[in-house]
Amino acid sequence: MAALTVDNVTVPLRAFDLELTLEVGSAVAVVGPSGAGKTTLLRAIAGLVEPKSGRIAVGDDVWFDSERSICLAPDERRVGLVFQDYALFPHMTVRQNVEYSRKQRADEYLERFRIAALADVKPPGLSGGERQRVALARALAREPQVLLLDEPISALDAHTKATVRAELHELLGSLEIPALLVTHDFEDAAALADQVSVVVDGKLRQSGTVAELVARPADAFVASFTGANLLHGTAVQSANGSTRVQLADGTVVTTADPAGGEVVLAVYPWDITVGPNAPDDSALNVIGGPVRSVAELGNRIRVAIGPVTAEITAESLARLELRTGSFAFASFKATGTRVVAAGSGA
Amino acid sequence: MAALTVDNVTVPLRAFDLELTLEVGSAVAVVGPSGAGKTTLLRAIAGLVEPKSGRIAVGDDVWFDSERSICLAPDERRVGLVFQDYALFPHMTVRQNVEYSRKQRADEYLERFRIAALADVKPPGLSGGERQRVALARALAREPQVLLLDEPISALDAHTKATVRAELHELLGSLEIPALLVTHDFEDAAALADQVSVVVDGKLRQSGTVAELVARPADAFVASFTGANLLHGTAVQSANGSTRVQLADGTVVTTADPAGGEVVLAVYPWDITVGPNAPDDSALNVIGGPVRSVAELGNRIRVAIGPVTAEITAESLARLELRTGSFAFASFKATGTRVVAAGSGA
Amino acid sequence: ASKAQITVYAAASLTDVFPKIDSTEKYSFGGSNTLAAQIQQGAPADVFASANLTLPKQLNAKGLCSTPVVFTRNTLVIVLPKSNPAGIHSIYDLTKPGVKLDVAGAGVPVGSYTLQILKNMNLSSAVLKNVVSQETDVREVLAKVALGEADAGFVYSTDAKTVPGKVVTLKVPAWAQPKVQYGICVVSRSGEKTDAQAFVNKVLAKAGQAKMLAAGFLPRVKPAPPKKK
Amino acid sequence: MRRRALAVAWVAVALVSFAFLLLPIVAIFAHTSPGRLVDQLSNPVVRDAFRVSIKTSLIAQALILLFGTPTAYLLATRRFPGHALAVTLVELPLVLPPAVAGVGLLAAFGRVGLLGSTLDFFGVSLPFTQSAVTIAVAYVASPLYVRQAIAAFEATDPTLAAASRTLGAGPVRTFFRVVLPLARGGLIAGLALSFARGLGEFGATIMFAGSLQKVTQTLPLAIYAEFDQNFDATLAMGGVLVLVSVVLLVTLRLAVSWQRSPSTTSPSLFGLSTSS
Amino acid sequence: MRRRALAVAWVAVALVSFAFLLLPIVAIFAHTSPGRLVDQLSNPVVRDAFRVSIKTSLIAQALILLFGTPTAYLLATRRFPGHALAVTLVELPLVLPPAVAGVGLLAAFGRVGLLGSTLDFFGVSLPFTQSAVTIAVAYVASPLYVRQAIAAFEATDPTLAAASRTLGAGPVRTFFRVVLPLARGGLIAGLALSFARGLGEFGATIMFAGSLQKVTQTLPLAIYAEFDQNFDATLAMGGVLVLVSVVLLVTLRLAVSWQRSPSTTSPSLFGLSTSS
Ligand SMILES: Nc1ncnc2c1ncn2[C@@H]1O[C@H](COP(=O)(O)OP(=O)(O)OP(=O)(O)O)[C@@H](O)[C@H]1O
Ligand SMILES: Nc1ncnc2c1ncn2[C@@H]1O[C@H](COP(=O)(O)OP(=O)(O)OP(=O)(O)O)[C@@H](O)[C@H]1O
Ligand SMILES: [Mg+2]
Ligand SMILES: [Mg+2]
Repeated sequence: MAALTVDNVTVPLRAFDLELTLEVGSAVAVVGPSGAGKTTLLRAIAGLVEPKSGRIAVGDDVWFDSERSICLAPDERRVGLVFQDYALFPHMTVRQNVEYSRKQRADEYLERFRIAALADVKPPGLSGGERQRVALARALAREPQVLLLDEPISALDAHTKATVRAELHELLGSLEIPALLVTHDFEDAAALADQVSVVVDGKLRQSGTVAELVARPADAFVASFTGANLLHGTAVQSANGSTRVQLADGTVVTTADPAGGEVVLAVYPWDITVGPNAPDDSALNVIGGPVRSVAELGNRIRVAIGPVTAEITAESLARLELRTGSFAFASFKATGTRVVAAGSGA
Repeated sequence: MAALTVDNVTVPLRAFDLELTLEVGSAVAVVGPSGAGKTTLLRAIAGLVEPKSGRIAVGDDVWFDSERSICLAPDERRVGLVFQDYALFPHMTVRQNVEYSRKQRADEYLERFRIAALADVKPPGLSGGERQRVALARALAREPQVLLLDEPISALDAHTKATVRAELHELLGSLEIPALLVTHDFEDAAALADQVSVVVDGKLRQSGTVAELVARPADAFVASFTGANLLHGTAVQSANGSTRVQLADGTVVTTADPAGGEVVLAVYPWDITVGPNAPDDSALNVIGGPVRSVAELGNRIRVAIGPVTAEITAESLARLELRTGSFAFASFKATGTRVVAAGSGA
Repeated sequence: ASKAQITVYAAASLTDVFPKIDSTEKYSFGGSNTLAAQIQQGAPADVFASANLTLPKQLNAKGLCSTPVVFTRNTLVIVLPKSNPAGIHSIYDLTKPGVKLDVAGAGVPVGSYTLQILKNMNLSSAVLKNVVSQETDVREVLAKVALGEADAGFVYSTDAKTVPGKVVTLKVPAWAQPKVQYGICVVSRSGEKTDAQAFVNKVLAKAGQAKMLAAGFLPRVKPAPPKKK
Repeated sequence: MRRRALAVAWVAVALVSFAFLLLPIVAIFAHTSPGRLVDQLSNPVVRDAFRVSIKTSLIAQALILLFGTPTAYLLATRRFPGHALAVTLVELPLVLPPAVAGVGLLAAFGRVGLLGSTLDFFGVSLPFTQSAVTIAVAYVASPLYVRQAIAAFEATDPTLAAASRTLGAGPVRTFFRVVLPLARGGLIAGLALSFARGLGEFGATIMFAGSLQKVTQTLPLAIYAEFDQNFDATLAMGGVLVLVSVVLLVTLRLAVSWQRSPSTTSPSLFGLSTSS
Repeated sequence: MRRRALAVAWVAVALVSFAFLLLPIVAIFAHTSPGRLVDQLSNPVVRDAFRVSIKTSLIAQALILLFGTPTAYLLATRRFPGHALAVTLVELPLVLPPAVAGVGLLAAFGRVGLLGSTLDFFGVSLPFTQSAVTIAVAYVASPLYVRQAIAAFEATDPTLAAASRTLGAGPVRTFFRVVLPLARGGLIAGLALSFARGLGEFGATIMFAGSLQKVTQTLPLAIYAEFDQNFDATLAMGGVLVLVSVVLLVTLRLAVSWQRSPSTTSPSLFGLSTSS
């Protein structure tokens, strides 16, 4: 399938410029905080916003090229854009929505997205999940060369999210065209795309597979975004090559990464173990203190101690009999910590 | 502290009636799908909606009693209500917002919620997290007898959620007054409240600790809400006392619970193990098939096989070398399944 | 003979009588001064019948209409609501404080005639202080009195006759009466000059004049020399 | 209880307002029996005036629709230097005293007006003709439509138009299939308003078009003229116009409410919010 | 390219509209040099008319503000049986031809009107008085304010009022500290509109109040009266009123834009949306 190329496209925005280069083969997720420029990127690709410069092409079809001053109108680009709020036509039935781009084969899509039964309903009467399916059907009925999804599931109920997420994942797998998916939820990105690009203030912070991002977050922002604890402190290179970082509250944490001065350490909750008393293992960082909070999520329990939050299993919680206030120790390997560039972390 | 009593309060709504009885000691979470009547409940307690009947009281102070035809105006009830979208006064500075209920001790609250620096900013210039803190400060500055929170974090960015959630949890822990927290996100409820009440269509479906809900979901809805897989099928009582359930796709699943006819089985992802080939253990239910999807969330991996989604660790993923399409077996104990009333499941 | 329908701009006081003379034409009745102004602004009038000679003469001087001829004369009366709320029995009662006197604006012929009467009787200051409104044409005055909103008003005797039973009239002493001459002329820009002239003739002809007299207008006499205002 | 008192006072004020607004209308009907009203409809003056009014109004509204809609859409969706000025200009006639508008129209299109000689050259003379009435009406009434239209177009979610574009629909198709249907309610409301305003036009018309029965004498002018002939006719015409106006207003209400979403819960000032 | 052509045509239509709206105003000023304009301001007729207009308008607007605001708030926030009717009633004068309104007012408050005898009993007689002018102005201008006010109040987020209540503020405090400030822009806009409308009032005034220099002759009436005396004075007064109107309109623009949030991105009909 023809890949989507976004070649240093720049769009001046209120607070900053959007400046991006992307190569979208299969399913790519763009994540970033609100206001990062994600939607703007999609609008630029679809032709709803004209970039100041750059080049946008699908395979050999050039949609935008500032140098050759090419700029196709939105309706001249075969693009399927699913809007943040789905943007269904409220005055048309589901069928009319799906048929809007072309009359043929509408039924096919109504079937495929299990909305044939709703064909004569108007959008206001649909649930979130149904709306989304209609939006997808409408977008794909146009037979686009690229599929663009703007926060496809963030508009949904928490408890329908899971289902829809799975459906969407299957769809993206089965599609023969590149798909660019925008979200500000890392979990969605992880669940739906092979490749994740983190965009902040219009610039690409890091790009890679979920595993890569978790393993080597480029900076504090990416780290916190992927769910790590952030420990701010000052690093001092120590004799044995390891680095000692003194945190605000005085605790000293060792890390394997070399560093100096003001630094941010990233530690993932699942790399932290919790115990009733300090393990005497020099290789471990130990933080003792009263349990600040205990939160159960299914069988995973998040326990907050001092500056860090650990993730443990229900079993160990039962064993440890932890509850808010009770004193405990959080310990994690020096190698489990990563020094990350300060960035504009949360 | 004086508990909040909501004694079969009924409010007629468009689609259905809200009918609830609640006893709020410390922090209670009310979860439910959109449109369940959660906000309406809070509005009724705050006096913004007049119930048709019932009784609302805090300790000995009766706020509403249809029989004694008592109904205090909202400003006559000492209640702190944090609205779904915070409802800060856009034309007032942060300080003016916090001082609105009473001039005294505003600084104290500005300090406590780390918004002293923003005292002279107007809400439009605030981030989501800051807005929420202002809303809390404003609500508590009134020194209420009850704190009501309407979806306090669902308005926030995914990546600020975690932080704010923690803060809020601490706050609720430190408060001396009953807090009623509304959300449609089970994880939030789990993270923030000791007690969770599931409300659907205005009625209480189930109430208890997170552990209890996960252990014994009253019906399919609660089960799916708490993250379980739902398997719809027809049950046949088998000789050895166990029940055999035939699913739509023909697979047969055994459960320990007795049942018959159309049933719904709930299985939690973390009770399902995944392997390259079927384990020959009669006690196990085994579902073989191609992997529909592999989603990484931090170190937990969600693998979808046939009708179920399993949650496994990164390690086992690596060991199994699973990827979408590759053939694998999901297995779970018969005792790990629960027959739940059909309810209006997702 | 195919005769085009012409447009006649005529003083409000002619509202009832002109249609009786010729019902086929289109009429625009109003304050003669307003009509004159409209003709100056290019109104598509064919004939201009004014409640005085001054205005047509002015138009004629500007070359906007033919030399006017007098086609009738009139007198003024005082009208009172039938209930006569202000208890007015002679023109002198108009000086009573609190009387609501309605007159036409000074620019309107009947308005200027009113002022002349008061001047002739040395009542100007005494009476004018009781004026409550200056209407845009004589019929407005008549209406406000007929409605009982005003206590009294100066109108043409012919107007008073059009609302019998609604108003009672007081005579204005003959010696105080101004010289009320109606002038008529053909508008220069008219596209139907012949038919316009035909209409004028019709008004001046016996039948026309008879109708005028029947309506209470006075017989026309030879054009008087232009009188100074 | 203090609060009751307040609420009562509040309502009282409102009632006074209503009474004041209602009284004149009641009075009109009090003076004319329905019978009289019907009779008057056969009065030639009334009939002619009605004809003139309807005819000129319809033409004027057609023009307003034709020129106003694109203009409104442009102003609603494009931002260009002088945008604010353009909007102000469009709204100017709304705040311009009709008499002044009439004078202006004379000064512009009158015989001695700016374009007078030009028009004369083409043998066209507008003042005091029926076209003059139409122009006056269009001039005075247009802002009411255009303003509403701008608002309606601004209210239509731009992403819907965007969606239409990405679905391959060109500007024209997008406008007629998406934008127009969505703005419809507002446009109708606006048209009803401007129609009503035009129907009541007086000052500009009498200045620019005069009052010639069968030609330029619209209902309001006839009312003014008949006012001194027979008060009954006046009241009757008043009655007719009131009825017409009410019909228009109801259309308007419906159009608007039809576009608006169902009433949201109201801010609760006196005690409790009534959830309708 | 077809699309260009379309866009051009579109803009052309808009330009024609603008030209039409602008011309009369240009014409007025083309005829009166600023010098003449100033001279005319010393013309007693003009000066008196101006005084009468301003005085009556101010009083009328004060009344409208006083009675209209609570009424509008009530209509915006409460739903009660006959609500739609009440709103229609409030808007009626907007679509009522001024002449009819004048007749109605006479029929209601005139000496022979419904309340005539009652008023007489109290020694009050309205017609031909300055109060009559004020009443006429208030009657025809009020809807413009009330409508805007209703819209403004409806636009204020009800949860903000609710929040104020839960924070212990009573109805009154809530209204003045929260609702009013939030609606302010809309209210000012509405007031500007109704002020302008009132300033231009003609039909109702001449019917109900008559026209007497220094007492009831407002600018529009003076314009009509002077029209045939000296056209210059008319134009001069026209000029003055145009200026006043423009000032009002700008106020209005500011007020509105001040209330509205910055312009959102526009639906892109011709190719691309320009992000201002
Ligand atoms: N038309 C516009 N002109 C100028 N700046 C704009 C425009 N639209 C949005 N912006 C700014 O561009 C930035 C990015 O907006 P955008 O909607 O792309 O962010 P986003 O990543 O989609 O945020 P969210 O996750 O909330 O959807 C924001 O700071 C916004 O203020
Ligand atoms: N004023 C009202 N009158 C009648 N019905 C209402 C009113 N407001 C809301 N409803 C209905 O009451 C139901 C519950 O509304 P509510 O806002 O309490 O739900 P919710 O649980 O808060 O939903 P969400 O999670 O989306 O906030 C909805 O079906 C809604 O349509
Ligand atoms: Mg976005
Ligand atoms: Mg809610």
